[in-house]
Amino acid sequence: MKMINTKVTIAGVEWDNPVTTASGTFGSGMEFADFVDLNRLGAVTTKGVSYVPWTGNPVPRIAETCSGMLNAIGLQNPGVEVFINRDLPFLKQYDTRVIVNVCGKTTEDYLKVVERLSDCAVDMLEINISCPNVKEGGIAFGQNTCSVEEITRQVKRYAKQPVIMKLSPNVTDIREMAKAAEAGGADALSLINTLTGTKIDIYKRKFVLANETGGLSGPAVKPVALRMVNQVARTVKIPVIGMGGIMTGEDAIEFLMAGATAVAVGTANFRNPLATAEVIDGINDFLAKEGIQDVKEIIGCVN
Amino acid sequence: MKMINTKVTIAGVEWDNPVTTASGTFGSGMEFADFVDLNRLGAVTTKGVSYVPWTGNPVPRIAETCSGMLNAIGLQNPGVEVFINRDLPFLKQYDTRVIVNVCGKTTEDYLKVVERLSDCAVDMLEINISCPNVKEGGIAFGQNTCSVEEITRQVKRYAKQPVIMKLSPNVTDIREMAKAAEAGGADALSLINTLTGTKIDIYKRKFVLANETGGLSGPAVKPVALRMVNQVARTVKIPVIGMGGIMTGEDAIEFLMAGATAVAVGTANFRNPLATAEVIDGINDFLAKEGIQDVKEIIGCVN
Amino acid sequence: MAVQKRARITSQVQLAPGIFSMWLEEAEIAKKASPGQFLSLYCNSEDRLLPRPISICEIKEDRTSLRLVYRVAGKGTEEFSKLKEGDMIQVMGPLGNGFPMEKKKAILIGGGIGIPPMLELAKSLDCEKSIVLGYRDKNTFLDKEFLPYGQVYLSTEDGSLGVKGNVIDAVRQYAVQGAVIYACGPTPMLRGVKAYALEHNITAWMSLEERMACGIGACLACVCKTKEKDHHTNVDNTRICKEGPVFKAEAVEL
Amino acid sequence: MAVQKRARITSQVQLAPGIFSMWLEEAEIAKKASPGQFLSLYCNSEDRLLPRPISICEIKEDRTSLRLVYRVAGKGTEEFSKLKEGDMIQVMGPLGNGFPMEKKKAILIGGGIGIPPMLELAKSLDCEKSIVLGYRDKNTFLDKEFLPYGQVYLSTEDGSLGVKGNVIDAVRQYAVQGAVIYACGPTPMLRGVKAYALEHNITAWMSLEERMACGIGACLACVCKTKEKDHHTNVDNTRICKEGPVFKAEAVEL
Ligand SMILES: Cc1cc2nc3c(=O)[nH]c(=O)nc-3n(C[C@H](O)[C@H](O)[C@H](O)COP(=O)(O)OP(=O)(O)OC[C@H]3O[C@@H](n4cnc5c(N)ncnc54)[C@H](O)[C@@H]3O)c2cc1C
Ligand SMILES: Cc1cc2nc3c(=O)[nH]c(=O)nc-3n(C[C@H](O)[C@H](O)[C@H](O)COP(=O)(O)OP(=O)(O)OC[C@H]3O[C@@H](n4cnc5c(N)ncnc54)[C@H](O)[C@@H]3O)c2cc1C
Ligand SMILES: Cc1cc2nc3c(=O)[nH]c(=O)nc-3n(C[C@H](O)[C@H](O)[C@H](O)COP(=O)(O)O)c2cc1C
Ligand SMILES: Cc1cc2nc3c(=O)[nH]c(=O)nc-3n(C[C@H](O)[C@H](O)[C@H](O)COP(=O)(O)O)c2cc1C
Ligand code: FES
Ligand code: FES
Repeated sequence: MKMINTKVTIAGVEWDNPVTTASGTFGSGMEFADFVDLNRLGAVTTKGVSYVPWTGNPVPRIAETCSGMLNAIGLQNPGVEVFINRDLPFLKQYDTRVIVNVCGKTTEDYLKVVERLSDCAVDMLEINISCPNVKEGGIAFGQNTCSVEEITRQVKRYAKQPVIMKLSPNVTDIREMAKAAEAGGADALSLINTLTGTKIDIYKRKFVLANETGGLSGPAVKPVALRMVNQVARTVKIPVIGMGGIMTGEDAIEFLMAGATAVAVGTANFRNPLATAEVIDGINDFLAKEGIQDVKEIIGCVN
Repeated sequence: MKMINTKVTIAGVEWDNPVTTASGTFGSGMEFADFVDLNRLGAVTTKGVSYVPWTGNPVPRIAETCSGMLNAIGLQNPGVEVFINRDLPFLKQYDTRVIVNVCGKTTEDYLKVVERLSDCAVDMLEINISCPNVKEGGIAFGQNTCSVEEITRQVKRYAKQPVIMKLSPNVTDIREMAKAAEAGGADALSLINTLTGTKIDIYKRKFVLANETGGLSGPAVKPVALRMVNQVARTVKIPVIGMGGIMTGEDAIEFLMAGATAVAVGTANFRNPLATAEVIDGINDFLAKEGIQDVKEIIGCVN
Repeated sequence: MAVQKRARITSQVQLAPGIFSMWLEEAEIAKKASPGQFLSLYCNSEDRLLPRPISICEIKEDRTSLRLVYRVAGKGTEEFSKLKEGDMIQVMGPLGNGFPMEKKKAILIGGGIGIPPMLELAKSLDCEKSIVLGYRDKNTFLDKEFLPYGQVYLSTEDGSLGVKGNVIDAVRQYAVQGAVIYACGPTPMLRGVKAYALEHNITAWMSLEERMACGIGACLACVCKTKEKDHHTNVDNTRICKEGPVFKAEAVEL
Repeated sequence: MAVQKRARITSQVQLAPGIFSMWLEEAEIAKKASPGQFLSLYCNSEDRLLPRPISICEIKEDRTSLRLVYRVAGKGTEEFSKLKEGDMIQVMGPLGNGFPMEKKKAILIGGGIGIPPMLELAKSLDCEKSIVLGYRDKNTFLDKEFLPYGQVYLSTEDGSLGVKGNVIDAVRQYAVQGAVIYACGPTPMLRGVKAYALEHNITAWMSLEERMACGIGACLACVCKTKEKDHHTNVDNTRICKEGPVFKAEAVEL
């Protein structure tokens, strides 16, 4: 049997396989390194990094829902300096691509992080313009074509690494946002971020989350994510990283067939710390079973 | 123990209890009458009715997803004449409110159905401007504030019954749509209709649904539905009928606490033909257990 | 009238790789059931919402129990296959119309997982019967159980047993005769049966499949195209779960 | 280092209404475990994604098994309570820091479902111990099992056993003495313990609770506010699952 080729190239960056982690579900990899060999991952995408440290939202920050979860972490992070001095050196020990997820409250915030990272050993930047959990956490940018295009253009001016714009699913037409990011010069797109939702504790008569609303993720959202990834992949020429509810290799294959060049595993990490490795194994098994030599053969094959 | 009052009034129409059926999941009640005493329901909301018969989409029309399902029935229905001559007389045997869900491809289509029903024994009209499964099935109306307001205004001109506008969740800001419907003269709102999603058969390398995409419903969407119902209830003065993933009395209570005056049970009917009755029982049990005398006390209590 | 019940599993055995036979104790449904009708089986997993339609394979003579024979096709049937004697399962039924009982020399044709409903039909039909069963390979199931009810002919795709080919190849090769055909199996097989019946000008009743949500005629998920306008839908398609699953071949498009 | 394993349930018994005791056979986790640490338990239901954190109540002397005592609080713990001897459950552990073992006269305070982790602590602490257990009413659990390890004092909210009131009422009424406090229980109780410790100028270690997603320090779901900037988060909150669940009273805000 021939070796199966799982390599994919996104905006000129080659990954060993099409699997990364969804930002915010894997920290900077440190804690999961006890469970998964990080060398196996196509890329590690970090938790959102801002210029100064962010405290995040009050607790409770999460709630479980049917086949999903709500989170309102509020982009807590130690700030870009700690990230560069502690987390990045840790990640560089491994043979995997490093994607830093960037968040900000204002355009300047984003640009300062992007500029600070420009000479660091970071392979790609993912710009989170879609976090629904902090008032100025980017979703304002992500729900309007003009501001999507504008912030993309600005970020591209400062970025030395390829730029992935991460899109919000809380919009009427995701294709418009994708086109705006492409027009602004984005090198790739990732989607979906979480769908805004809520849960009520009927005995306490109040919202479960301190923040009232949170972002829905997990298998519950997979059909919506898959639809949006397919719409976007049919609309733009730049590559798409698909995510939303991927638990298994089969789920990942669905996203690849829908047109994603790579996928990210998020909430699944909480259910199973080995999820990323199992998704990679599952993709390989599927390709072997179906006699497919190169994963690129199936990308977008339903279209 | 005092009797618990579960009566609610929506746009001047009193329901015995706040539970109706979600359009399209209960036919015109006929098939479910073998399982549930229709007299027990606050109201029966019918499958979408158009002016002429509609054939709907090719099969497969449905697919199961984690804690949810996709449907692309395509609003198949026998047309308003058959509805009036066969389904309506059937429903009038029961002591329950009758809400007719109206669909159309053009504004004129909607108006013809509304006009035809104006002298019929129908208690309320629900205008579906949010079906994602037929090209002209209303979603075009439901994703734009101007057209929401305009179609509401037109329908109100012809309708003799109170008008409920049914909103699509596939929008950036549901509050804008709600305000537009209110401005157009809607008497009440119902939400959510289904979220557009898809599923791929990785072995056949094609979409599971003949229509490629379908509408996601069931417990998977409940957090999104609850968030939107809460947003809308805080925004408009007209009453809201909440739906999306209600399986139990507890789920219904969440929607009432979020601000819905009534709720609809949809996908749950497929899992359990007795679901509507069990939701009503569950609401009563909760109110009794918590010592609440009138269901109206909890409506919107989280706000 | 169909009912929804929690039924006790009184036996579960594997007949062939991936093929299971399950007996359910449910007298109320068994009393009303007839061959060609089906049950909706519900998963215990709360994340799998939709019922799985499974045909009635046998009704115990005392009308207390029902037999289902099914193939593990996905997560739902996999879950069913793991249930053990004594476990409970939520079921609704009997659903659908079932086969009409004509008193003519009959040919019963079952292909693959379309074979199970033919067994109760074979037991119930009071006439001379030929039974044609099509399998993929020598991993057959149920075939011996048909022997008391008529002449049994086999076909296998790989030729390992009976005629090599499909059920129609077997019908032709053995020159099986009859005045009415009853058939259940995959759509390509049913197309072949329909063509054969037209060619020989005999009535064919066939049981169709489609994905179902309600199982009782309310949601319009499970339609098939019809030649004429359907009395209920008022358009040219009909509900398989309610007006079917058994239709006269010429009435439906495959 | 924590591991994820499929563990066999070797016993499951009900101790009081809604309170269950379960022994898990899992040597690798048991070998590394210490009192005050916890496990993440995963549901078999695929629609319940998040782990349930449950404290280690006892570690078998031969380090092959762990005991968990838990209250049925929702759907996950209800599912656990239905598992039987021989069933398997997915677990991860040991997680968190556990209690530090000071060699001072100790007061162990447990309230309600905060009592279980005190049992292994009582067994492990090599010093004089007073044990104060608070319950809602006379439906107590585990209290007799503490008797070998020190003087046991009880409080109940309704006064049906021991001191009427909370654990601090019992500490005051019996004038329980000690140089260090270990506590686990509901937040209002911990607030009382913290105030008492401050008042008497003694160290108090307390085990906190918060909703968790990863259980291993990656997601920042489970933070509590800290007095000083945390070394890891670089802000004034800290991860309960990783730096905790046991904290020095004065270091955290309740
Ligand atoms: C009237 C009727 C009678 C049937 N009788 C039998 C029988 O006796 N024995 C048997 O093995 N199979 C029978 N089938 C097919 C059986 O319903 C499917 O194999 C089964 O639903 C697959 O469920 P799953 O969860 O294992 O598969 P999944 O693919 O996980 O199911 C996902 C969804 O698709 C539906 N689905 C998938 N395949 C089919 C199918 N072929 N037909 C209808 N729905 C499908 C499921 O019900 C479920 O809602 C019958 C189908 C119909 C319509
Ligand atoms: C470090 C730690 C140790 C614990 N030790 C024990 C113990 O030994 N015995 C015991 O009975 N309970 C203990 N708990 C509480 C226990 O985790 C919850 O009661 C349990 O998770 C409830 O799950 P459920 O599915 O029954 O409830 P549901 O309300 O259905 O759970 C929904 C979600 O909320 C989470 N959740 C609900 N309540 C709590 C809570 N109090 N703390 C954390 N998460 C919660 C669940 O984990 C789940 O993700 C501990 C909690 C923590 C944080
Ligand atoms: C706890 C949690 C934290 C998250 N934090 C971030 C974040 O910091 N930046 C970001 O772009 N997305 C964040 N996300 C969104 C995920 O990266 C991902 O887009 C989403 O969860 C959908 O994928 P999933 O269903 O596989 O989890 C977070 C999600 C979760 C569940
Ligand atoms: C099979 C099916 C058919 C539906 N048909 C209609 C329809 O005809 N008109 C309409 O307004 N909504 C229709 N809906 C949407 C439901 O009325 C409801 O808004 C949605 O399913 C969310 O509720 P649920 O999660 O409880 O099902 C349909 C939903 C399903 C699942
Ligand atoms: S499955 Fe609903 S109409 Fe047949
Ligand atoms: S639960 Fe994820 S950091 Fe504690």
